[in-house]
Amino acid sequence: MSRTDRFHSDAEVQWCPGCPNFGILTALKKALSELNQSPRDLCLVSGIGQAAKLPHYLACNFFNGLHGRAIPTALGIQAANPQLTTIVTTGEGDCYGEGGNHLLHALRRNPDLTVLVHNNEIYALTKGQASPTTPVGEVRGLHPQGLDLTPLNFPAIAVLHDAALVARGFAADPEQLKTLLVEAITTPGLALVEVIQPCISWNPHPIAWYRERIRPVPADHDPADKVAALRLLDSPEGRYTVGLLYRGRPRPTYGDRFRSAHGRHPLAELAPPPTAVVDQLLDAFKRS
Amino acid sequence: MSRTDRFHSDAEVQWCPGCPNFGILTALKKALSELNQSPRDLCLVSGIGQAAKLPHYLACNFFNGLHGRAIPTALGIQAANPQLTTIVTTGEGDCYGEGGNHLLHALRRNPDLTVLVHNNEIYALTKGQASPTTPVGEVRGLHPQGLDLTPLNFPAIAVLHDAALVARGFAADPEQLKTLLVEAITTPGLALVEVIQPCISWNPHPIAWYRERIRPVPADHDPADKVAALRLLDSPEGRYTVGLLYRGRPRPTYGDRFRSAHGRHPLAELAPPPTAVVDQLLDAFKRS
Amino acid sequence: MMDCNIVIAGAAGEGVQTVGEVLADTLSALGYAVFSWQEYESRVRGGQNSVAIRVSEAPVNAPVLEADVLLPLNSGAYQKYVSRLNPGGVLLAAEGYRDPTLVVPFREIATEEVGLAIAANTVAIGALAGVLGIDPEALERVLDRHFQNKGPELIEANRRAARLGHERAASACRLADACPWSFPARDQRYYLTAGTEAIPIGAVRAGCRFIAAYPMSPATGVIKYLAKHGEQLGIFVDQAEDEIAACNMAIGASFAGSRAMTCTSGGGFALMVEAISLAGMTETPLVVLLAQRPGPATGLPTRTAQGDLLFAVHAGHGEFPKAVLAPSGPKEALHAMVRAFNLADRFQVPVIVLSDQFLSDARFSVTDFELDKAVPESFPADPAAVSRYQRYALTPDGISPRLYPGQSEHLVAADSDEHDPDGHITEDLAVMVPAMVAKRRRKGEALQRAMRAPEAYRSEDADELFLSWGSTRGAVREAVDGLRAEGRRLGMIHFSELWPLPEFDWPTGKRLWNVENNAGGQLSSLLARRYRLSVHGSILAGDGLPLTARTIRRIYNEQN
Amino acid sequence: MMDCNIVIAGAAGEGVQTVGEVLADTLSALGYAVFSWQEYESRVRGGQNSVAIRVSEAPVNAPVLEADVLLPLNSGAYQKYVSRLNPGGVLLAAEGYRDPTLVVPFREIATEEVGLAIAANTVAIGALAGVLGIDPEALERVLDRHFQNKGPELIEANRRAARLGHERAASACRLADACPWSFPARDQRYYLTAGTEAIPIGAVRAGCRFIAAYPMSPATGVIKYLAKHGEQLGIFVDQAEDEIAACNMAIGASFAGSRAMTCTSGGGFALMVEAISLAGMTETPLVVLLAQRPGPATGLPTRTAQGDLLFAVHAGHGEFPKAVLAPSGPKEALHAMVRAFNLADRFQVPVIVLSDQFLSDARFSVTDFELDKAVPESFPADPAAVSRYQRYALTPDGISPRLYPGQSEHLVAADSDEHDPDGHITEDLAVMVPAMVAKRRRKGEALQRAMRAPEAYRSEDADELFLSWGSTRGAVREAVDGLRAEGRRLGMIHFSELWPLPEFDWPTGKRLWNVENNAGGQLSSLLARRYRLSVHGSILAGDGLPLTARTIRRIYNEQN
Ligand SMILES: Cc1ncc(C[n+]2csc(CCOP(=O)(O)OP(=O)(O)O)c2C)c(N)n1
Ligand SMILES: Cc1ncc(C[n+]2csc(CCOP(=O)(O)OP(=O)(O)O)c2C)c(N)n1
Ligand code: SF4
Ligand code: SF4
Ligand SMILES: [Mg+2]
Ligand SMILES: [Mg+2]
Repeated sequence: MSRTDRFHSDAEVQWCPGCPNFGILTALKKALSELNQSPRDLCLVSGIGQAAKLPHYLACNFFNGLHGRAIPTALGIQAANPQLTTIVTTGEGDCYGEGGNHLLHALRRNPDLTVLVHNNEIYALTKGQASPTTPVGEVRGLHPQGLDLTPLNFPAIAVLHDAALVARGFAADPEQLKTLLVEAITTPGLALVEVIQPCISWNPHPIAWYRERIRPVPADHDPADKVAALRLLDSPEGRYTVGLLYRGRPRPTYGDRFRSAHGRHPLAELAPPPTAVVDQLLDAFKRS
Repeated sequence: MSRTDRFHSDAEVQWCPGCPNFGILTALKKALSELNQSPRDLCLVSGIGQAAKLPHYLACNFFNGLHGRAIPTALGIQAANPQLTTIVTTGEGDCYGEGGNHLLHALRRNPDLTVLVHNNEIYALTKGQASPTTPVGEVRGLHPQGLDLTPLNFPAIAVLHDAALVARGFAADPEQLKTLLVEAITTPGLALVEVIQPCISWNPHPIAWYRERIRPVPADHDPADKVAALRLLDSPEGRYTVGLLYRGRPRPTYGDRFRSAHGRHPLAELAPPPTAVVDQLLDAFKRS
Repeated sequence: MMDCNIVIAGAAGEGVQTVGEVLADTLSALGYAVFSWQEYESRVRGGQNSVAIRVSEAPVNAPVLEADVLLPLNSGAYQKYVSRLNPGGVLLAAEGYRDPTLVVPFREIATEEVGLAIAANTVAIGALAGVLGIDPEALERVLDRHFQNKGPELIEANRRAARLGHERAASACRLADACPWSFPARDQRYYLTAGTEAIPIGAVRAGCRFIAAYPMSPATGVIKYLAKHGEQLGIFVDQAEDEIAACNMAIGASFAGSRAMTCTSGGGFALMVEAISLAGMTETPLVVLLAQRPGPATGLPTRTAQGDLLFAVHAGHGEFPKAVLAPSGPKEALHAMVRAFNLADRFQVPVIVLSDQFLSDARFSVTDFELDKAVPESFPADPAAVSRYQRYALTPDGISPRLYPGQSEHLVAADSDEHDPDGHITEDLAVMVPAMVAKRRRKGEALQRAMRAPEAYRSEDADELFLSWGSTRGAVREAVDGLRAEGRRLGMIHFSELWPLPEFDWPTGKRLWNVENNAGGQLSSLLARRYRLSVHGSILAGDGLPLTARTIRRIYNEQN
Repeated sequence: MMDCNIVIAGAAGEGVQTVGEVLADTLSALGYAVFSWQEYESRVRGGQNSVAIRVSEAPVNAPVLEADVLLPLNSGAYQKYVSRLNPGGVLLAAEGYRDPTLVVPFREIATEEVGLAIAANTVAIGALAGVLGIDPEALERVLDRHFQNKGPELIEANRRAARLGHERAASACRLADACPWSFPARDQRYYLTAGTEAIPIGAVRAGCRFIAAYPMSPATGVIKYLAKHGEQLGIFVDQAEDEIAACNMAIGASFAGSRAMTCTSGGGFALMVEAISLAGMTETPLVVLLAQRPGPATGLPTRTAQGDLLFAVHAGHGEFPKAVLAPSGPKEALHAMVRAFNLADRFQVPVIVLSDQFLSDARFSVTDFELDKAVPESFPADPAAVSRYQRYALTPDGISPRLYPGQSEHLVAADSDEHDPDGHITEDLAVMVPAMVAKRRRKGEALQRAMRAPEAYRSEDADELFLSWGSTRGAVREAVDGLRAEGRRLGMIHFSELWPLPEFDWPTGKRLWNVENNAGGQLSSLLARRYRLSVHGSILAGDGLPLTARTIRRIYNEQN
């Protein structure tokens, strides 16, 4: 069995033929293979959307939960079993829209998660409505006069809050994406990897349109330079810049304190405390 | 009746005597008086928390809604009646915690709202738990070993997303706060005014501690300079910097397109459409 | 009576919907009562979906699974749907999947004879028309309109494609002597409308001026319709960041004097539950359209169910009055929306309107929408008549005068905490709190008196009654008629207004059956709660498809 | 039997709680069965709050409003609470609010005789002890512990303050011949525990390893307790950004194999409803502690109610099994938590445990927690016994083997969409969807069989039965006893396990009364739904205070 085959899943893929999500799936499988990840210790967590169907399409443990709620679910999984490689696969609607508050607050916790955001700038599964990254002016189902909301810049928010890693890839370039994913997965702490993923069913531009506009991070960009990363992301070219954008200084990750006291075993392996411990807790309520 | 008296409310104030929230209330009343605001055309919107009780304490229309949900409620009010001066009075728990997603997405809409965030760095009403701005290491009810989450920097997020105005005041300096509020209320678009409001019941530091640390925005700070504002807010001193931090370039505000077609009347004044209009909509479903 | 059911099946993106739409439009234009409904997978391409078009002279508006004519657009569709073909029914396809098949090679004809591969579906439409004996010119008129923005060349090509399909199918029919149908033009015109259109039009009729919602199948169509027409009609539309925002925005708009609504499905509704309680406490009118789909959780996003009745009735923490309506078809849906806004305004309560995917997507034939019976009523207070305004003044029926902020000198306060008549927070447990609890109860009792009794159908001489609600009405009526024809003395009691349930004189001595498209028998639970009623048997489904008369009859007969 | 109720009242921040706690601890240390409960406003300073301490020889654990001894700490407190003072009761205060008052000028004594103004409350505690005839040394031991971290000087000053208060009150009592009480040390020790402590200890007992919650009164104490002890006990605690996150985090942790819970009150629970449906669909064990307070919306944040029973039972869109428990006191709460985790694990369902502010804050005297009857049970599958693992394997009772990710070579999948046994999305409406719907129903039936029947109290020879649930148990029992003493043949049927309601042989021919601390009579609705039961009358409250036996008897007698 080849390394990528190890991740083969029998589930029928429900994406449109030719969807760039396939590129993301390929890149993820390759990255995991390169890391010698076993499906057994891998856990994918997703919400609802086209992107969120990904966990079905590779061999892994997975929790395909509610729209917008992948991150809290992943945090619970992380807390309960830090030995799992936990990856959130989500769409920008899932993660920046319905679930925006969770990503924001995940940045505070710095969990050892990779958050892989398939950004197709629309709500694809529900037929192409505007999402939090849809460009101003675009005509969408609920915006027949063109969108009059400005997009959210979550990669910049992540930089601002010292995320462990912020990167952007392009679904049609699985090789680079694989490299970024390897970095992201091996970086302790929260790694946000946004992927430009042009939807071929609802998006106004073909993949080639994106290919023309995509620029690598400037050669002299220092990922440790926060202001430079913010400047880049806030610039008009920022939207199409791919590569490693930012690497935050190492800081404690979610649950570190707990783990240093109790080890990295799954919580499932801890037996309920002996009766004596509970008796002791209760004894505090006997007055003398 | 003096100008501030016009805003007198009979409701019993439920804040602790000496709470800096009184300073915010004073500053707000002064700003409104200076602007010659009539209570009739004023609408305060709040969630739940100590801060969120403010609307009860001045004469105005108000909606004291759910914890975290002041902003969407205010958006609905704005949409229905843009002639009201709508101000959100909220705590940082209400607005950055439970309601974080709404502030984030309000930045996209640029509604003509002033969002006045009483930041006491804790959940005061529920007895002093950590909030999204509590400093790392502080011991709080649910963090007996000290907080291990980094704070959110919402003023910086607002700058990043080109808020119309971002300012910070100090509750113990109602004069400056009044000036900032006058600016904020008269600025079209979303104005975020964060106020340092040390809680005297649960906060570890006395007001004087804050007074020592508070610094005005540097004299040479250009509020139009986004990168400078981000740098300032991200710096260690940023937390205690007060004054006008940022002023975004003017851009359309929430509902502008609708208003340019339908005027600024309250929606309440529009009668239901005549039967003929409905008939016409239905006629589209008769095939020929 | 003529009654023909045509099923078109194929993958998402293959054109099933277009084929169905053109055929339905053509038959409707010819003066027939068309009923069409669709079922589809939750994906943008692939899978297998179907549209069923039932044609008759007078509206039946009830779904049938079994096909008189089946048109599968690919072999997978053939395999999945062939079992639905009635004995003696016609299989029309591009290939000879089985014998007999009326083979019309759509793609080949399109490529070789029309010179336009993408016209294959138009060939198929033409072929369908040929099978059904539809006048090709009637079809052409509909097609022309369909392609009107595509330029004369494409119009011409499609005409040609349709004609070729028609000819080929008609001659194949003649050869096989297999197609007994014909649809001569009739002097009748029905509205052919889906719930997802009638519901927003009802909101327009009611004077709704604000909608905020987050996309969720099968509710999205409602806000989409209003977005499309909102700019012109003066309806403020906001796609919210989440359902919590959507519901609180609608409450804000309503507080500020606008008729306001939101729409969603079960999962999104779950997120609105806290705000529904807020509307209850602040006494803010609110209309929530809850388009049901099978749960729990994400469930089957594009399927239908009646699984959220008890959830809707009990939505919200604490105790407060609310109303739950469940229209059965587009006409009732339009009326229910007006009724919902009227009830919400009159009693200052949240009103939940239950639809479902079936009602949303199915197109019903409606003779007359009777707009004169769906009239918006508002219940404004007169600012001049009030001296000291109290938003929550204690009144005999619990309904306080409602003004909106900025309307007059009177300041308007709303509070989610327990409050006094002025809207200020109270902790006066001795007097004020019980007074406010009692006020809300009185309002609930007044609301209950205003609710409408269920509809009775052939119930007078019945020995047995089917109890039903919402979108299953058509199927249940058809089942009643069918079983009557078999000699069973059956009737129907159908609920379109479900909460609070009004006083109702239950006929005694009849066997009761609840008929519901869910697995739990939720109506029967509600009737047990309200009337201590026990049913004799349950006819339940919950497989994601609409209930049909045939299914109802089968389950009934199995239990008899 | 001795039965004395002491009420201490004053503003928030004035020390009401401390005074009450020290007194309760002292009486408990002397071997008495103490029951104390508090009611307070939603503010940090000011307002008027009270603590009531009921003392007896054997546990009664039921609240009484009326005071035998009232200690108001300020004149507002006097005004608000004096009507509660029993005829012949003792008013102890710093001022002569009325005649007779036992006046002990706490502040003056503290300032002038102790030289420490803040010791005024200790003077008051001493005075209370004096009124009650409590041995000052017993009080001193408790006080010493209370001030143990404050240094010897403060300890000494407080001793002095207590002694001075004691002497002054005791001599005033003698003068007035007003204080009949004495509390000699007894050879008995009760646990004096509040729900907010027993609930998390129950979670610890059950083996809960993860809690995420967002602060909300009156639930915060549960996570606070676990946060305090979590580091030492190995319980992972997370204060979430909102309730939605909290509930989904708990589900994630549970999926990954940890016993996990969350806690909240009505408004926060409303936000969790979607995730409860998720737990239902993914069959993930989940325990949610719902500490009720009066709604709707924000309601009365620090008050008590039983207003969320129907909401909890019907929480979540779609149809799926869940359990709802409602313990009546700390001991039952500890047991209910263990039971909740056991049921959640065994049936792989969400379990909601209903408490309320009263149960959370009140301190009950418990003789023995009987930990041997509250034993965690787990239902793990054996990875080695499975060849091809299917998370949602179809089984006779609907319960599938549960493994956790990383546990073995078997991959574990969970899906919020309708799924096949492997956990993959299905749209197979013909076979798989009905199979999964039926699987969840079977599981619900199995769960129903496992639920416990209600408790019967003096019901056998009763003509009338009080039907009650949750935290009102103590008051209802006391009311039954009281009415029995008046010659009424009353009994009680008390529910601690509310959903699904098991088979139960209802005694016939008895008059039924539902007794609930809500305005809607929610239990009676549930019993009507489940058993077609009709009650003769309702004894309801819903003013934010706990139900007391006296209130129950009053309302009962009014209706007789
Ligand atoms: C609570 C809730 N609201 C709405 C939906 C409907 N819904 C499903 S996916 C989706 C949008 C997904 O967008 P995105 O995350 O960008 O994924 P994409 O399909 O574009 O890959 C929506 C709105 C839902 N399932 N649940
Ligand atoms: C849905 C919901 N969750 C939790 C609460 C409880 N709650 C009320 S106020 C509050 C925190 C308020 O913090 P903040 O906004 O900072 O206001 P402050 O009291 O500090 O002024 C919380 C958690 C609630 N009312 N509703
Ligand atoms: S709709 Fe778009 S995003 Fe979804 S599968 Fe198809 S191409 Fe991909
Ligand atoms: S608790 Fe703190 S924030 Fe609240 S009123 Fe008192 S001092 Fe002010
Ligand atoms: Mg997307
Ligand atoms: Mg705060």
